[in-house]
Amino acid sequence: MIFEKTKQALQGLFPQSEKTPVTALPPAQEDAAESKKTPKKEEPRPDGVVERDYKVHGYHLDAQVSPAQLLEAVSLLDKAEFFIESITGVDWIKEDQMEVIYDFNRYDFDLCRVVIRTRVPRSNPVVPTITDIYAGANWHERETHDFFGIKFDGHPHLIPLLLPEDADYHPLCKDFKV
Amino acid sequence: MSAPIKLRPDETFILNVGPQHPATHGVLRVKMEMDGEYIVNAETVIGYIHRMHEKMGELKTYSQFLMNLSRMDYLGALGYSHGHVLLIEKAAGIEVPERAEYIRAITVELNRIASHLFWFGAFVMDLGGFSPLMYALQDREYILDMLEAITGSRLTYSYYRFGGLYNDVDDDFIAAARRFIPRMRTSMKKYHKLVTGNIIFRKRLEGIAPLTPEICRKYGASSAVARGSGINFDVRKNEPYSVYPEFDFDVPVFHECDSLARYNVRMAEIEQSLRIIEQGLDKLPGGPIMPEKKLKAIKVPPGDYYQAVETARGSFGVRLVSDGGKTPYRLKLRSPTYSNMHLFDESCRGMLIMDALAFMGSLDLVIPEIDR
Amino acid sequence: MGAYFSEIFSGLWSLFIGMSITFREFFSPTVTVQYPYETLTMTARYRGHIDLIVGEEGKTNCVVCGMCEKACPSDCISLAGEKPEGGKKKELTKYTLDFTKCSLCGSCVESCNFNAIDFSKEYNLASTRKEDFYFDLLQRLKDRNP
Amino acid sequence: MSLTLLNVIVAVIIAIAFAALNAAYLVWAERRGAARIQRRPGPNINGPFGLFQPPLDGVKLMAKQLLIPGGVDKVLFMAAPVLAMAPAITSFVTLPFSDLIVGHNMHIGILLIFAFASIGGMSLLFAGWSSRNKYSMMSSVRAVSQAIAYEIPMLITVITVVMIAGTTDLMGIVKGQMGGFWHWNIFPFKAGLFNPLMLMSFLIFFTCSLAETNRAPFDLGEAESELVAGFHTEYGSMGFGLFFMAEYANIVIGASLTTILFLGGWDCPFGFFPGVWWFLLKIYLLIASFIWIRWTFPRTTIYGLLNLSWKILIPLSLFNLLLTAGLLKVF
Repeated sequence: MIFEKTKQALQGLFPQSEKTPVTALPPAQEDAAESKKTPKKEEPRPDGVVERDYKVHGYHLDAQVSPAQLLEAVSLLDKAEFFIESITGVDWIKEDQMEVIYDFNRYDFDLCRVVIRTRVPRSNPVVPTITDIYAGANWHERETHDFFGIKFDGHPHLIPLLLPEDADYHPLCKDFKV
Repeated sequence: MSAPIKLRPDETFILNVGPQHPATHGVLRVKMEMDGEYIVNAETVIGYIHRMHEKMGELKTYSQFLMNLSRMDYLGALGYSHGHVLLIEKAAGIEVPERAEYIRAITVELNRIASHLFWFGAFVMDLGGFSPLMYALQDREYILDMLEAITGSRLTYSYYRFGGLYNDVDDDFIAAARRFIPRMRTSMKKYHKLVTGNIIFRKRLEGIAPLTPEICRKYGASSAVARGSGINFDVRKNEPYSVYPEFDFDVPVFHECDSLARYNVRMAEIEQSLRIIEQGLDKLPGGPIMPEKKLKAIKVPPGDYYQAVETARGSFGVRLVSDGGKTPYRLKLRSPTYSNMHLFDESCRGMLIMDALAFMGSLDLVIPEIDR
Repeated sequence: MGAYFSEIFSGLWSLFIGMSITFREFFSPTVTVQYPYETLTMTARYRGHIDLIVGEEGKTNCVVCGMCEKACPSDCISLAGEKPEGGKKKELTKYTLDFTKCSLCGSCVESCNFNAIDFSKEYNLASTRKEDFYFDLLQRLKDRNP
Repeated sequence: MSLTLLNVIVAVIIAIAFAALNAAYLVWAERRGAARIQRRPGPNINGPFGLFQPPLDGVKLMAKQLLIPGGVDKVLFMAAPVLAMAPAITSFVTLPFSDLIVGHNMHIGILLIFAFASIGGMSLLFAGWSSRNKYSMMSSVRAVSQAIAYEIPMLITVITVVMIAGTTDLMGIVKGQMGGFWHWNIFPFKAGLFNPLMLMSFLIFFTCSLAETNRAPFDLGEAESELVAGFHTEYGSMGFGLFFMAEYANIVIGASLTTILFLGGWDCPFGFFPGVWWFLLKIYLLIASFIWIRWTFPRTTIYGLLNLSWKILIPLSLFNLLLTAGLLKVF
C-alpha cells in the first residue's frame, strides 16, 4: 500500500535518535498532538510524521519537516507519483513562526493525501523552492510569497502574482490590518 | 500543431493577449513572445480581479463567509459552496439529513451541466462558431430557471447551509428536472451532430496541445484536463463524499491527451451528470432538510482540516486551520483552474496563436475563480 | 488514396449534416423574450433586496433585535429603535439598507426570528447615482400603505 | 466613344448604388438570418421587420469621427478602405445581369474581374500593415497567404469553364449554357460533353469564393476571437463602413460569378422566360447559403485552410481540367 510506503519513506527522514512521535496515534493522543499546535501552547509541534484520521481531517499523513529536509521529502513524494495540490502558509504570530503547508494527492485509487509542513521564523521566512521538482509549485509559491512574505529560495520568478506589481504588503499576515 | 520550423528567438515580438481580449473570457492577460504566429514563450499574468477571499474568510464568521464561496465561480457556484459546507460539517461534527444531501447532489450536478453548457458554447465561439453558443445558452436557461425557482437567484446561489439547505425543493422543481433530462439528451444529440462530428471542428482540435500525464501531475491538473490525458481522477470517485457512492455513474476518460479529448470528456460528463440527476430524483428521500436542533454560531475544534470536491472545473479544496474561535484562523481555497491555467505557459510554447487560444478555451477558465 | 477520398467525403457529409441542423433551427420558433417590451414574472423565491413586512395595523414586525445587522456579511444594514414612553417594546425608528454593498445573500432574512423582513421582487434598480442605493426601508413601508 | 464613356459612368453610378444597397440590406438579411438560426428575432425595432436598421446604421457610421490612431502610416491607412471598395464596384460594371443589363461587356470580362479581385487582397495588406497593430499585421499576412492559395484553384476551375465555353466573355459563357438546367455547367448534359465532375468543380469554386471574400469558415483575417477584429481593428466610422460594404459587395460578386459560370446566369431552369429575375434569384439563393454556412461552422485554422487548398482543391481542380480537356477533345 502506498500509504505505508510513503509513511516509511517519510519517517526515514527523521533519524531514530531524535525520537519522532509514535506513528499510529490513538484518538486521544491525536487530540493531544493537535492541541500542541494551537497557538495557546507556547511549544510548537516537533518535526515528525503523524498519521491523521481521514474521516475528520481529510488527509492521511502529516509530516512536519525542517526547511532543510523539505526538498528531500518532496522528492520522495515525486518519486511515488504524487501530484501537487496546493501550497499555502499559516502565520502563527503567537509563536513567532510562519508555517508553509504543501498538499499532495494521488491520481490513482490508492487514496493517500499527504501534507508536508515546515516552519520558519517570522523574522526571516525563507524556504527552499520546490519548483525544480514540481513545476506547478511556481504559482503556488508566488501566491504564498504575496500573501505571507515567505521567500522561496531559488524561485525563478518571485514577483507578485495575485497582488499588484508594486504591492509591498502581505495581507494574510496576522499583523496586517484591513 | 507544433512548430515545424526552427523558431528564431532573436526575431520575436511581444504580443499582449488581454487583459481585454475576446478569447480570454475575463480579465486574463497572457504576455506572448511571438515569432510570427508561433509562440516562443508565454507568461500568464493573473490577479486582475483578485478579491482576497481568504482574508475575508479570516475576518468573517463561518456562516457569513459562506456567501463568498458562491461568488468564486459564477458558472458553477454550487460546487464551491458544497465543498465549504462539507468541510465545516465534517470539522464541527454536524449531521446532515439525507434529503439535504440528495438535493445537494442533484443541484450540484444541474449546476455542473449548466457550467459545461456555457463552456461548450463559449469554446465553440472561440473557434469561430456562433450558433452553438445560443443553443447551449437556451438549454442552460432551463437549468437556471429551475435553480432560480428553488434558490432565489440565477448565478450566485448561496443555497447550502451548514447542516442542510436554505429551502426545500418543491414538486415543480422535481417535475421540471424530470422534463429536463430527456430534453437535454435530445440536445446532446444535436450538439454532437452539429459540432462534434464537424470536420472543421475536429481538424482544429485533434492533436492540438497534447498534455502528457506527467505534465498534469507536475502541475496538479484536475477535471477534464487530467481526464483528457488518460488520468482517471475524479474526486467523486477517488474520495467519495456526500451521497455520491450511492449513484451509479462513470468517469469519462480519454487517452488522446489533446484538446478534442478534453472536449469529449466534458461532453460525456454532461451525460453522466444527467444519470446522477435521474437516480437522485428516483432515490430522493423525504424528511427534513435541516437538522432538528437549530444550530447556534458554529465553532470548529482546533486543528487542521481539508475537504476536496469535484466542481465543474475540477478538484476544489478547502483547507481550514482553526484555533477554536468564531472565525477561521486560516482558510485556504484551492481553486482547480489555478493549477489548470498554470500549465498553459509551458505547454503553449511552439504553438500557433490560434491553436493556443483553442487550447486555452479547452481548459475551461473562469477568471474570478483563478484570482479568487 | 482511399483514405484521402473517404476523408473528403465524410468531411463534406459532416458539413451537410451541420447545415441541416441549422436549417431546421431556422424554422423553429424564437425563444427569447423582448425584454423591455415583455417581462417575465419573478419566481416566488426570487431574492431581491430586502423590504420590511407589513404586519398588523400596517406596522412593522421588527423588534429591533439587531440580528440582521449582525448576520450581514457586508455591514449593509443599520437600524435603530427607541422605546416609546410607556411602551414595553422598542419601536423601529430607522432601517437603512446600503444596497451598494449588498450581495443579496439573504442572511438577514434567515436570521430574523420575528418575520419582519422579506425579499422584494424589484430588479430594475440601475442608476447612475450612488445615493439611489441607500434605501430607507421604513419610508418604503410607509409608501406602501398610506 | 463618348457614348461608351458615358455608358460606363452611368454603369459605375448604378453599380455603386447597387453595391451600397446590397451591402446595407445584406447586413440586415445576415442579422435576421443569423438570429433566426439562433432562435432570436434579430433586429425588429426600427421599422417593420427592422427594415430601417441599415440606413440608421449607415447614418451612425457616417456621423462618427474618422479616427486615425497615432503612428499609423496615414496614406496607406486612408487608402486601404477605398482600395477595398473601388475594385468591388468596378467589377460590377462588367458583370452581365441579363443579355440586356450589362454595364460594359468585354471579351476578357472574367480576367478583368480576377484582376480586380486581387487588388482587394492588397487593401487588406495595406490596412493591416498601416494600422501599427500587431493583431492587424498578423491578420493581413494571413489574408494574403489565403488569397494566394485560393486564387489558384479558383482560376483552374474558371479555365475549365472557359474551355467548355470557348470564350472569356462572361456574356458568351452564359449564352453557352442557355436552354434549361441540363445545359448549365454544373451538370452539363449537352451534346459533346458529359462531365460528371463539374459538380465538384462547382463546389470548389464555391469554396474558393467563400475564402476569397474572407467569409466564415475562412474568416481568418477577421478571426474576432483570436485577432480581435483583424485588419480593421483600428478602423472606426466610415473606414470600417467601407470595409464592411466591400465585404458584402464581394459576396455579391462571388455569387454572381458562380451563377454566371456554373448556374447558367439569367437562364431559366426549364428553358422559358429567361431574364434578370432568374439571375437575381440565383445570386440571392447563393448569398443565403453564404450566410447559412457562416452561422453553422467554426473557423478553420490557417494550416487547415492551406492544406485544403494545396492538397485537395488544387489537385482535384487540375484533374477536372485535364478530364474536361480530354472530353472536349474526344467528343
